Amino acid sequence: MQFIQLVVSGLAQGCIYGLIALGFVLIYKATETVNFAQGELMMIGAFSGLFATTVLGLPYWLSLAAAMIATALVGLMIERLVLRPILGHPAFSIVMVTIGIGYMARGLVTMIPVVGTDTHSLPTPFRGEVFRLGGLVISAEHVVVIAVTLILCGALAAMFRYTKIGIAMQAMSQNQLAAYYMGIPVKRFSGLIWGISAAVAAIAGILLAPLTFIHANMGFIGIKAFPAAVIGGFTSLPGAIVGGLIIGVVEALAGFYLIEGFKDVAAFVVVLIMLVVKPTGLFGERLAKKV
Amino acid sequence: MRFIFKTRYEQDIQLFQHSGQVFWYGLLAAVLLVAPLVVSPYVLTQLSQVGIYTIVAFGLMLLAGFTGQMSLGHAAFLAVGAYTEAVLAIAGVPFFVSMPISGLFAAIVGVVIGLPALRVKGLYLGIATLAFGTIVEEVIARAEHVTGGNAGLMVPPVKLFGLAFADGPPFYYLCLFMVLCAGLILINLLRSPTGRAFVAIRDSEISAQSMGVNLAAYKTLSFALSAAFAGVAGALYAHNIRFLSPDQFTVVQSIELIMMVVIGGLGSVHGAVFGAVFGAAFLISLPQVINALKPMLPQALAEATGLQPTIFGAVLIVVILFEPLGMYGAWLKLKAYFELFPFYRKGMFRRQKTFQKSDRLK
Amino acid sequence: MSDPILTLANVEASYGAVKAIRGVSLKVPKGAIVTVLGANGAGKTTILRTISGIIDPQKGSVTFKGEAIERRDPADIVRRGLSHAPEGREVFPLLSVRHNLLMGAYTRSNPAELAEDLERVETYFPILRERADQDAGLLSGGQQQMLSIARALMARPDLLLLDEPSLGLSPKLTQEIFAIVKRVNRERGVTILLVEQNAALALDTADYGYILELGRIVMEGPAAELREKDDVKEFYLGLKEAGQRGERRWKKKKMWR
Amino acid sequence: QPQGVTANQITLGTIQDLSGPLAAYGKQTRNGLQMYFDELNARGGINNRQVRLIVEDSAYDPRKALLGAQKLVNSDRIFMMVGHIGTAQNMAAMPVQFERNVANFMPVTAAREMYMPPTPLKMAFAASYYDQVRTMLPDIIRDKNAQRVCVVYQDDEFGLEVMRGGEAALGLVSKTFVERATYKRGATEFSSQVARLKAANCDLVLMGTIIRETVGVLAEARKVGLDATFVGTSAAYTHLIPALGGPVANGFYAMMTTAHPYPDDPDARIREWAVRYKAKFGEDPTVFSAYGWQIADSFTQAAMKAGQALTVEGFIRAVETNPPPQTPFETRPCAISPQMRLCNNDARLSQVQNGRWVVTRPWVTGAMPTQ
Amino acid sequence: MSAPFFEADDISVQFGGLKAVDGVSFTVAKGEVFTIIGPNGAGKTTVFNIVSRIYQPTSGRVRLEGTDITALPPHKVAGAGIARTFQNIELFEHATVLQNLLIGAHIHRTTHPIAEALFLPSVMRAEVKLREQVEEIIDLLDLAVHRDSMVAGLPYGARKVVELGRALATRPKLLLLDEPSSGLNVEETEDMAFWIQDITKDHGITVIMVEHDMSLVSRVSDRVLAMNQGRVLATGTPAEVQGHPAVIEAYLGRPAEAVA
Ligand SMILES: Nc1ncnc2c1ncn2[C@@H]1O[C@H](COP(=O)(O)OP(=O)(O)OP(=O)(O)O)[C@@H](O)[C@H]1O
Ligand SMILES: Nc1ncnc2c1ncn2[C@@H]1O[C@H](COP(=O)(O)OP(=O)(O)OP(=O)(O)O)[C@@H](O)[C@H]1O
Ligand SMILES: [Mg+2]
Ligand SMILES: [Mg+2]
Repeated sequence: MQFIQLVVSGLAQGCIYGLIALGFVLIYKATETVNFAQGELMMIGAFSGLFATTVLGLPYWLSLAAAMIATALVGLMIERLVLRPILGHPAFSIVMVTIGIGYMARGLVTMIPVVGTDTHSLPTPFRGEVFRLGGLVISAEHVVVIAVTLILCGALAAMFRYTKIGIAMQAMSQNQLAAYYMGIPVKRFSGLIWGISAAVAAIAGILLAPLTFIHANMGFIGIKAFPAAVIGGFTSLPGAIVGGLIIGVVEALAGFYLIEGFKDVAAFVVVLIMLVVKPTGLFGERLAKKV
Repeated sequence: MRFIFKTRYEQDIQLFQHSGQVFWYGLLAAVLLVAPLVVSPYVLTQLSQVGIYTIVAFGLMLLAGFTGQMSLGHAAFLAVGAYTEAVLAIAGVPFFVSMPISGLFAAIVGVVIGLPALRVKGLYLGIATLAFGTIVEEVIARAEHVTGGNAGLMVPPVKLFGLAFADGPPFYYLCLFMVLCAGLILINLLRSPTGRAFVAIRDSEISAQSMGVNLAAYKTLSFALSAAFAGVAGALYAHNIRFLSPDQFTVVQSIELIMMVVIGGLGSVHGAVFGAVFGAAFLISLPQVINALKPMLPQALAEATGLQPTIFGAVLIVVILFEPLGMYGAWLKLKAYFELFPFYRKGMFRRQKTFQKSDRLK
Repeated sequence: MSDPILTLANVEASYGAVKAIRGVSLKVPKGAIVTVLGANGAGKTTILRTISGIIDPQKGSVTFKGEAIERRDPADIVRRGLSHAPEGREVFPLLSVRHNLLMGAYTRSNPAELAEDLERVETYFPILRERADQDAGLLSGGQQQMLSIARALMARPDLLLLDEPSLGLSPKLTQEIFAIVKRVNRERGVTILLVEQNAALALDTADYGYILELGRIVMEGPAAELREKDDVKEFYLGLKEAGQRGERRWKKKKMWR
Repeated sequence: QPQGVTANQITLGTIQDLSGPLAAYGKQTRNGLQMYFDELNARGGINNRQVRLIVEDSAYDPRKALLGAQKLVNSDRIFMMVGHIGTAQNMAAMPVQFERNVANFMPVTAAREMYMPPTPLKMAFAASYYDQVRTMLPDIIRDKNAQRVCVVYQDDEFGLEVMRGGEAALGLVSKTFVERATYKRGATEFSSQVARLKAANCDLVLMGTIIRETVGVLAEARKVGLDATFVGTSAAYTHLIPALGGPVANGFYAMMTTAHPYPDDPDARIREWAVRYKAKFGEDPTVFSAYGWQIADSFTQAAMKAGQALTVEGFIRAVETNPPPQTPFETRPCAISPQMRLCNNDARLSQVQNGRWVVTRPWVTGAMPTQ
Repeated sequence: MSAPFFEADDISVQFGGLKAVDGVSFTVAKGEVFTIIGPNGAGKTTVFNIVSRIYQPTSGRVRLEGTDITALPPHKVAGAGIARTFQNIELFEHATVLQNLLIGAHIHRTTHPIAEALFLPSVMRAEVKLREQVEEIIDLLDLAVHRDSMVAGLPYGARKVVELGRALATRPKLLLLDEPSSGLNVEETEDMAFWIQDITKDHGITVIMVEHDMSLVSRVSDRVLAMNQGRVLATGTPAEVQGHPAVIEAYLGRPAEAVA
């Protein structure tokens, strides 16, 4: 029983990692950039949601929508202002720019008087509710996270697999030059994917708010979502979720059964083992260059 | 641009290609040598810190820039060097013994961390090193008996031949000397077969292999060397900061170390040297510059929390946006401008369209 | 000649400080096949890249269907009806062959036409149907070349730029490619700008030719006329007396060292 | 004259976290300090000297704290460091300060190292976490008749101090911890820790936690139905606990020294002070604002007493002769002596009741720690 | 009798269900130019990849001068005396031509990394010697104009030549050339023909080449092997193979002259 409860808690937490990892995978799949500002986008999303509920007084689900739109706009703006000009440059430079964006986002949020440095909670309709099933408990927050994660993942994966836009985005990440030759609007798609990924980040931020609260540094949880994405292969959306679940469960079990401190590095140990056993992750593509 | 007639092969191989380089290196050396006479002790400590970071940057240039292996865990090597040095110094081991041991120990850890590099590339390697870095940080925090754990560890001043090299000029010159040695080693390696093998691995693993380059051996060597640089820097770091705690060596720190290399910019062999110096100077001086500018800002802004990361991020973005080749790239343009004056053409450095190509297949 | 679909006037382009083409002017009449011949590094590829907006010209103008297209977004140019099978194939290595072909038709949306074109190119190159689900990066060199050409055809362009289409293809396929080029030109009225090392085949196929040396156009004329010129015969068709070549083999010793 | 003191100015330094995890506290402490000195300067300063406060940002990183300290001490040449936040940060900075005879006046951290081993340049203002717990926990255990005492703590120096204090306290009542669980700073998820506590059937849980972690643990405990008494230290005594935790926080105890200055405090002086604070900074004060204010006040009283010829030694002598605090906050008398560099070792206990902190056990005088 | 200089003995490789190379055997004598032709996707490059150990054959052995090299790790192949070029050009893009060639000479390095770090005089001497050897290749292939250019900026044809140079810099016994003339015009193809002949005649290097230009094939090859769908179609002199009906059917299309 104890064990199953731990696994359930781990799965719930894992979904959160997976949800954030989705954002990483989205941007990577379309632009082959690792977005180090993903966590900060999430934070911006959470603050937008906070603004929508407390200042504008919108109901929860409306504020979620408002936050998604606002954060998507932020994503679009970031792309337009700082990523577009270096589109096509080596991935490394772009990664560095996203790190810069992360710094700025954190700094700017803390600069907002009163609000920025504080920790806030977001009122939710399901706060504190728990579901009991036999001896197992799972909180409503987690149930919502799990549901939303699965739906989002399914929808986005379908987009990449079946829609022309989705395939074109993969194409442009593999060979940008050829994408231009095909008439794929690389620049517009770069903006689009940043918008989508920012909206996903907003969802993550708002769903996370009851669990971790809203504050300027909440984005650091992204560091844990990284391994989740890698375990899944970094190019697979379902992989990101599976990776997140694995890390969540391992953490929960390690925290209970293993020596102190192991819980904190469990994610990283798992990812290392994964990379040694299967270097491209669980669902990563085979990467052999043919000469 | 300068045109050099070469009459002997040695000319191509020698340390300096032309008198211009000798001049700039000479100028840099002269400025650094007289620095203690003119600057305040505080600035001198900062200069030492720049020197220390320069050594780390050398190692990172070698690894990331020339071998093409990403490391997001370099703070771990710095930590290993620093803690080794601290523990040995506390035990009374003289510096000229403890410092090489610190470097060596970091190199050994580097080999271990380099092992996944044999199987994974690019992004995956980045994550693998990040994971290792986090684990090393945790190990240091846990090994309380040796490292003092999270409570931290005080480090005594450097002892060299019975003399105490506390802060101030002696320690500064020690750092300077180490930078010089490290720089020479870097340049020497890069202009010999080892350096070329690194470049080969970076550009095409398949053909490097077909040319007889043992990928495993050279990748491991590159990690070991880079870690050794960081380890030696860590030894100096321990004495400069004099208080070590695990949270000085986090992922964030690793990323800031990488930042140095990007900001500094990679170029030729000498580009790596200057890039490292620029990058390290940038990383250390930016907070100082921001502080210096504070009085000029409106009060509300100057006192705002989060001002520093905001500016830091903004500067980072601006540098990459306007000078993707880093500060060394900017320097080259400036130099070309003056050398060609008045024949400088406007479009000469106009940026071309560039297209990203997947490095998933390499 | 009918009115040109593409006009380059005095175009100059460079890579950093290296000037690759200098003052190139050329016209491609609607419905024609025009070829550009030139030695290695003459700048043929650069001309094609400039046309499709991959590099921006420093001077001069590029007019396509009466509109200036220089310094535009390459994707935008493609949407105006231009398609480019580039040097180096540039397939999407991790997409399936079928998806590669569909990407070729990215700018189009009529599903019936698309299916028809897919059918057509897969008939041209049956291997592409056979390997429809394989990652394009795992095809052999020549197969990738076929894919690259087929993909360009999938766009149903008004103007098709072909950069060395026969590169790496078997002799049999080389002939077939040129037959296909002629066919799409004749049957579908696609205008073609062709760059090719195999000058004999290129001149056989083309209506009009330009000869490029060191980034400059040095000769132009109807293909049939060019074929008869002595210089062209010697340097591009390889038809010359045996003795003439001998001296090029004299080994130059360098003063270096 | 010592560094940082001129005919008409005294330069002080402080290092706060202005952009890191504790940015909220850092800012509030700075505000408290700044407000006091601004008002003081308007009144004419200390013996006709204006006070200038230079603030450095450590982002809660000891390395940055060290660099900040080097700058303040060597470059800005401050007279004294006041209200520096963070244990590791202070540990990193103190050697640099002491080398230049710059005292560390009342850092905002309750670690024993802030006054031990005693040196003249260390002056601390309130009971350490260790002593808070050691002094108060046995009483609480007796009150609640707790049998199975557990601890959950942040695995850094702060958390360890709480845990050690708990061990000492349990020793006094002949008990040991039934279960210990730790987490890493910044953790957001506590299911496995709480699962451990639950599996051990704890009925009292000592919490070496700060804000979010406190609420996180409380929420998880409630979720899985762990019904125990939860007791934190002054690190968890902040209005944010009820604000973030909502109903989950009700019933949570925390040890504390200075009380949270509610804008509707029964004490008119505190209400008035809170109004001034809000007018200046646009937000309600917190207990950290009060810390800042108190520290500035203690400094000022001592410096006034030290007289016109202000020196470090003169200042220390003045501190040791107990200048009375002038704050509206209910503050305990300060008795720093050459052997004991801590004002007092007293603490109280508060509980969250209906979303508000209420003092439930008045001052307990802690035994002064032995060296 | 002694073992043949080079021998591929019944090699096969399979990718999923596809038999890319299916029981191919052939031998090459020392000093020979041996050409493999075949339609696209016949498995020619795959044969090279097996020889240079990029692919692991599912069955069969490869021997050089009687020694089995089938189990050699890939980086030891160059040391065994086999160098190759790549069909799609795999140069070190961000290095100069000179550096590319020097990397080619990597297996002939004589210095230790520690000596190199200190740049002892011995390192300088070794470097100068390496340079002398590489300069000879630069002379032979007429690469002097490109010596200090970055490979990334070279035209296609020049890269082909650099790749040849880099392979030569390993001082191989056996050289594998994958479509050396693709992308070259007639004149440059002619140069290539001369170089191949020089390489075999003057330097005694054995060449195995994959090529589609039948005029070049006829000119330089001693023997030709035709493949189709992973299997051997025919072997013999260039004329024999070009006259083989199956080869004409699968590969040449019409009589060879029409294409050349
Ligand atoms: N990326 C580049 N950077 C610098 N110079 C370049 C670059 N690409 C081409 N060049 C230079 O531009 C000139 C023209 O090159 P281009 O590729 O257009 O030649 P080409 O006629 O297509 O040759 P080939 O027949 O070999 O394909 C050459 O001198 C080449 O060195
Ligand atoms: N790594 C691989 N995975 C799957 N299939 C492969 C792989 N490598 C080669 N193939 C397949 O094997 C067959 C032979 O390929 P190979 O490259 O040897 O052809 P080739 O004879 O060199 O053709 P070309 O003349 O076009 O270069 C092709 O059908 C190719 O798709
Ligand atoms: Mg070309
Ligand atoms: Mg091939």
